Amino acid sequence: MSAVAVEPRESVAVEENYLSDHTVKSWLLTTDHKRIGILYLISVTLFFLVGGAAASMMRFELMTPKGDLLGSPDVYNRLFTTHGVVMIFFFLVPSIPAVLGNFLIPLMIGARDLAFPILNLMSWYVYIIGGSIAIYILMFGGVDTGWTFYTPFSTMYSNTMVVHAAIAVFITGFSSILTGLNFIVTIHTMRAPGMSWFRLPLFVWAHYATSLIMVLGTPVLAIAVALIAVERGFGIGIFNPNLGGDPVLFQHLFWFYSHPAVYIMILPGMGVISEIIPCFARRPIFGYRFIAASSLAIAVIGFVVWGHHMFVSGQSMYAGMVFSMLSFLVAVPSAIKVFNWTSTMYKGSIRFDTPMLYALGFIGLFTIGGLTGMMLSTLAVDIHVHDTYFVVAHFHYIMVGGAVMAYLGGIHFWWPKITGRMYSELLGKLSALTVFIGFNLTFFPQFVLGYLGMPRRYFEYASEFQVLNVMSTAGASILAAGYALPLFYLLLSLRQPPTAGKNPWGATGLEWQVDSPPTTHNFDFTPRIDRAPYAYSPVAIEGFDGYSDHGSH
Amino acid sequence: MHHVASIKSNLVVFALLMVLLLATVGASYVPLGVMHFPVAMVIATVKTVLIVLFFMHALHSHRLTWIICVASFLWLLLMIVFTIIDFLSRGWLDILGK
Amino acid sequence: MWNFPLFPDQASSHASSIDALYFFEWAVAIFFSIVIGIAVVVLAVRYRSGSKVDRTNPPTHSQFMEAIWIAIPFVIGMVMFAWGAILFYDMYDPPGDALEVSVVGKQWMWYIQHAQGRAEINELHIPVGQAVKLTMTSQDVIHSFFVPAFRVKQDVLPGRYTSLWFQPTKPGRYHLFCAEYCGTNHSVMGGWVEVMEPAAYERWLTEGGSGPSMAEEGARLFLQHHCAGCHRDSVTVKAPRLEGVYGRPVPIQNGKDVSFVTADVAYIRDSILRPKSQVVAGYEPIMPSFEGQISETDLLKIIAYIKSLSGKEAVR
Amino acid sequence: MDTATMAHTNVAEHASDASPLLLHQFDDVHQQSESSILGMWLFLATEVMFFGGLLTAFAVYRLLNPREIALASQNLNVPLGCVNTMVLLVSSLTMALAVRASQLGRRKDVVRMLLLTMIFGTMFLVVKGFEWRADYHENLIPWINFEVPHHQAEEVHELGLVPAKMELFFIMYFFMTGLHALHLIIGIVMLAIMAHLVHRNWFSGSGAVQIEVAGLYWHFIDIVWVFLYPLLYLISAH
Ligand code: HEA
Ligand code: HEA
Ligand code: HEC
Ligand code: CUA
Ligand SMILES: [Cu+2]
Repeated sequence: MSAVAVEPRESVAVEENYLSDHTVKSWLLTTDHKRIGILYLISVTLFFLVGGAAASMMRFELMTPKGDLLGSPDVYNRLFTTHGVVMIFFFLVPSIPAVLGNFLIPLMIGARDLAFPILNLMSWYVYIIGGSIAIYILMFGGVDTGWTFYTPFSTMYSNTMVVHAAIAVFITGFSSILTGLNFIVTIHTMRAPGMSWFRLPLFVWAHYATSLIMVLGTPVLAIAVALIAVERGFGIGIFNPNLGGDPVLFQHLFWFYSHPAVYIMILPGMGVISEIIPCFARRPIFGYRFIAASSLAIAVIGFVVWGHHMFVSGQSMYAGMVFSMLSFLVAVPSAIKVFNWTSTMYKGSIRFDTPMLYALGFIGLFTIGGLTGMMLSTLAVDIHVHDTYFVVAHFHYIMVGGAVMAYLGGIHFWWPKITGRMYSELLGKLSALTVFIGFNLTFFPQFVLGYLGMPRRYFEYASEFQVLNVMSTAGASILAAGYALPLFYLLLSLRQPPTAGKNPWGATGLEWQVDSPPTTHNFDFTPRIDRAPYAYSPVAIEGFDGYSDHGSH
Repeated sequence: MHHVASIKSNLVVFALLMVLLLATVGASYVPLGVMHFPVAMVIATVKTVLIVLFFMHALHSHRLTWIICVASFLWLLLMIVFTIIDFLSRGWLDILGK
Repeated sequence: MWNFPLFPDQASSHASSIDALYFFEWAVAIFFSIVIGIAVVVLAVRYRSGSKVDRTNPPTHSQFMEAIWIAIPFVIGMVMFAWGAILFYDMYDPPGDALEVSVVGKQWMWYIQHAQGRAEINELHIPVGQAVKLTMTSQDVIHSFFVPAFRVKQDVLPGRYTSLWFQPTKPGRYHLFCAEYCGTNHSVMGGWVEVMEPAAYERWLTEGGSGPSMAEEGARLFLQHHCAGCHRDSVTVKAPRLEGVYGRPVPIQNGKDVSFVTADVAYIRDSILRPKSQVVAGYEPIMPSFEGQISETDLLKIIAYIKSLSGKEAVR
Repeated sequence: MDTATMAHTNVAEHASDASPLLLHQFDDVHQQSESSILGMWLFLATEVMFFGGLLTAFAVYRLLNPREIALASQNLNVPLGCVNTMVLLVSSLTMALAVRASQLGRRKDVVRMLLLTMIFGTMFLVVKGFEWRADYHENLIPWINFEVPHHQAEEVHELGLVPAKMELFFIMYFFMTGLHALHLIIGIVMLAIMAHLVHRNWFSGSGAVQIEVAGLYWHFIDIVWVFLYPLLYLISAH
């Protein structure tokens, strides 16, 4: 089936690639999008461990109803704030875009780099500055406002390092903005000849939509936290009701960013899934155009549903109804994707390698998370479940069961490309399974707890909730083991020589035509694209016995 | 590669901007009642359109530039309108706190 | 330890209707999860690599299918929206005969005051079968009044009143939680709602020593803060009588125009704290502001007093 | 398995016909200039939302506290604001002329026009500085010395207005104009660098693209002020 005009060059394992230069300086001053992707990979992983450690301590405390294991509620309150802030702003928002997006977008569209490589490096430094402040806060006092920073608690009553936290979030926001800006420009101007919009991989479409949200949403968060810092720092009234302000206004500004931000977290994940499924089903994706368009639809409609976090906040009833209705609309494009992925398996020739297992796990868990999101956007039901563990379960289903699964799936899928190494397939499958089981055991009981009425952010809770909480904690330990596993075998794989070959999965897509690891300039020739993506054929693969080094021969 | 605007057209646009500026200031002294605010905003918008089209050369650039201009303005409007919906409609119903 | 609950008590008139909607939504969720789950498993098994099945011409798109799976979630979504919105409205629109209870949240306790006068902390005693309406505010940060067994929740905000109503249907003792994070002791800011038989409730009301009712307290405060000096006794100061004001439209001087606002709790609160922001037509703006001089709890009492005058005819 | 065919345009080949200032990731100068201009437009979209957050807050507070905001706004100096708007509009004109000169390759004119633009920008800041100084002497600065101006005290008392809400106006006022001034300062520094580089003939051509990009930013600052002026100064001039 291949139509190759030019012989692909034989790849020689020892040849120069983007990883060849080992000096620290070459890493810290690099403008290579692939190296910056690696820098992000390392830093994002560290933050995940920090957030995960906080989660582990929280789950430990919640084994007993009395607040006895961690000593004081102030410790617990700092823990969940740290967990939320770190996991959202320093792990999940940058995870897929800044690691995989950075690495892959230029490769996928046939470019030598992003449009603004120096800006790209700058966004990593900005991120690191923000992150360092976050770590500083963690070590010298902590914050206890929750990741939502609601006023007037954050501005007038908390006596923790709120101003620092606001500054950290403010700064990190700019890293996100710069990344998004870079992606949009790159996708517009740097596509190789023949790479028309409808030949773009869906991963790129998803990142395009994500970048729109980053560019248009993040500045509002920056202003919202800046106002918090000013109000608190100067002791003046901006959101203080006694001084003419309104605390609900802060909630509007905050959620104007933070609802769309949940799509910053899930859209790239959806992009990853759209790459993995056709590859392992060995057939073109079903409904390409609808999946591409639905990413944009989610990004746009996602901007006008933020009030669904505020149904019981004292928002007017009319506003509540508008926001509720629009929330149901935003489910439609998500539904389109889920159904199209499922249909892609029809008449495929499906293989179950680690990335595919993660992708299938994603579909199931995201669906449950999304459908419980529907319950939350139902006005009357949300009255009861708002700020209970039902909400906690909902968003972990989407963010951990969805986005993190997709992230791990993507890391496993592109690991051979990034490093040139294969990992142990057995351990990979084991990790996917462990994560899936541990995850459900951790978070399914929380739906029940939430409807029973256990509020979130509780250090102590009523004793009848204990059994379900113990189940959840047990699940969390399995989950932690599941996450520790890839950390172990992926690092281990680095000790082997790079033998994965250009295209171990037999995948289409430009990134699979360059060396693994790619050379610094990605392409020796300017690629010319002459067909739609995902040109797999399930029939041609009948005699296919395992993936070979050069799938195209 | 780019359309080069003549000095004359630049000056004409500038003159229009000045006229509009005087118009806003003038309008603020005319008792327009509730129309006061919309009038001021319409004039500001016209000024913006002039600057964007002529000084920033949007008139002769890509469709994409147009889309970005309109979209960012629209997004701002979206944010303001949907936030105001809440504050404006509080108390429309005879239910305390709704 | 094994007889832990999996479902909350249904102890208010809202509970069963909300649960019905909740079950409907779970039915939809389970239906779609199962449909997708089964589809994934069946397709995965049938089309696993190496199986002998027909794989020719895998379809790559279908407008028809896309239309179907746009339409179905849309329709189901709109049903959920409408159902939820109608219930939501009912849950906030109180019946006329509701028992009035005032609530003030503060770090970290609930102060609750019954119209008949009895006050309590972190407990709420109410009679079964009787609709109860809460008027709530906060003295410091945002809290949220949450009774799971009643399926009700509402944030309480500083500087503002919000409200909530429910009708308990089953005697018993139910959790009261604070559901909005409010600082160190957020998780212990709560207590119990005690739903009693009406007779027991009557007994309870009086047994606290038949203290003055909220309105009576309010009447005392009305004198103490010299409100009566203008509003009741004065012949020199022209101030409106407050009988019959509550719940009526009041003419407000608005520049040269007069507009009407309904004198609800929020209006009366504003009239006391910021009297000059809305001046009754035909009066001079001479009433002083009482901002910072009356606590939230006293304010609620004075308002209760003014409310109690609503049965009487205004002497304007 | 391939989605692409490799065409024989070699990297080395394409580099040879390029200008020395072409960055390695671009194929040609056109692509490079297009990218920078698009990048700047997107950045401006970000800026719209950045100021937008403040405008939303201001809109809400104006709706909630109309009378205090209107009264507080009367303390601003309308004529000075008007003069300043003119100054900024003139700077936009000179900026546009600088772009024109660079497109025509007249380096001298470019430098001249950029310097003029900087001068007008600085003039704006100076006037603004005087306004702020006057605000300080009139005790209008929140946190530092805010109190209700004497001539308005009676009105505030009579109408039962809340002084804190007037202070709220000034918080928003200083936040927005301060942020605007910060942008202006960044703009002036940027123009200074541009002028220097053009003077040194550092750019190929006369830096038409770079000057154009800088111009976009400058005009945006102008547009922000076009809205701030009526929103803050002209609420109740009548
Ligand atoms: C990646 C993150 C992510 C994503 C993608 C989503 C997606 C959605 N979320 Fe979620 N949400 C969060 C993260 C996320 N959420 C977080 C972090 C919070 C808590 C914040 C805090 O307070 O700390 C939250 C809270 C939250 C609330 C507020 C709850 C409360 O505090 O009271 C609501 C309310 O409406 C909501 C709704 C939704 C909806 C409708 C979607 C939709 O986009 C989901 C759409 C998907 C589907 C519907 C599934 C696929 C569809 C099908 C399989 C077809 C069948 C469908 C139908 C029949 C409708 N979310
Ligand atoms: C990307 C987002 C993300 C991710 C990945 C997670 C992951 C997890 N979360 Fe997170 N969570 C949030 C986002 C996220 N969470 C947010 C936004 C909130 C709301 C905060 C707020 O209220 O403000 C929240 C709140 C929250 C709560 C509610 C707290 C409360 O309201 O009182 C709980 C409770 O169980 C919880 C648990 C977990 C667990 C068990 C994991 C697990 O998946 C984590 C597992 C990972 C690891 C364990 C890391 C692996 C670590 C190692 C291998 C090192 C070994 C560690 C030790 C030695 C300790 N989370
Ligand atoms: C100096 C005299 C004075 C005092 C003291 C005073 N008031 Fe008033 N009050 C007025 C006048 C005059 C008005 C009508 C003009 C206005 O609305 O401001 C008024 C209006 C009101 C209204 C609105 C009535 C309506 O018809 O809408 C309420 C409610 C009220 N006062 C309550 C109180 C309470 C409670 C106190 C004490 C805590 C109090 N007043 C103290 C003079 C006074
Ligand atoms: Cu009060 Cu939480
Ligand atoms: Cu949301």
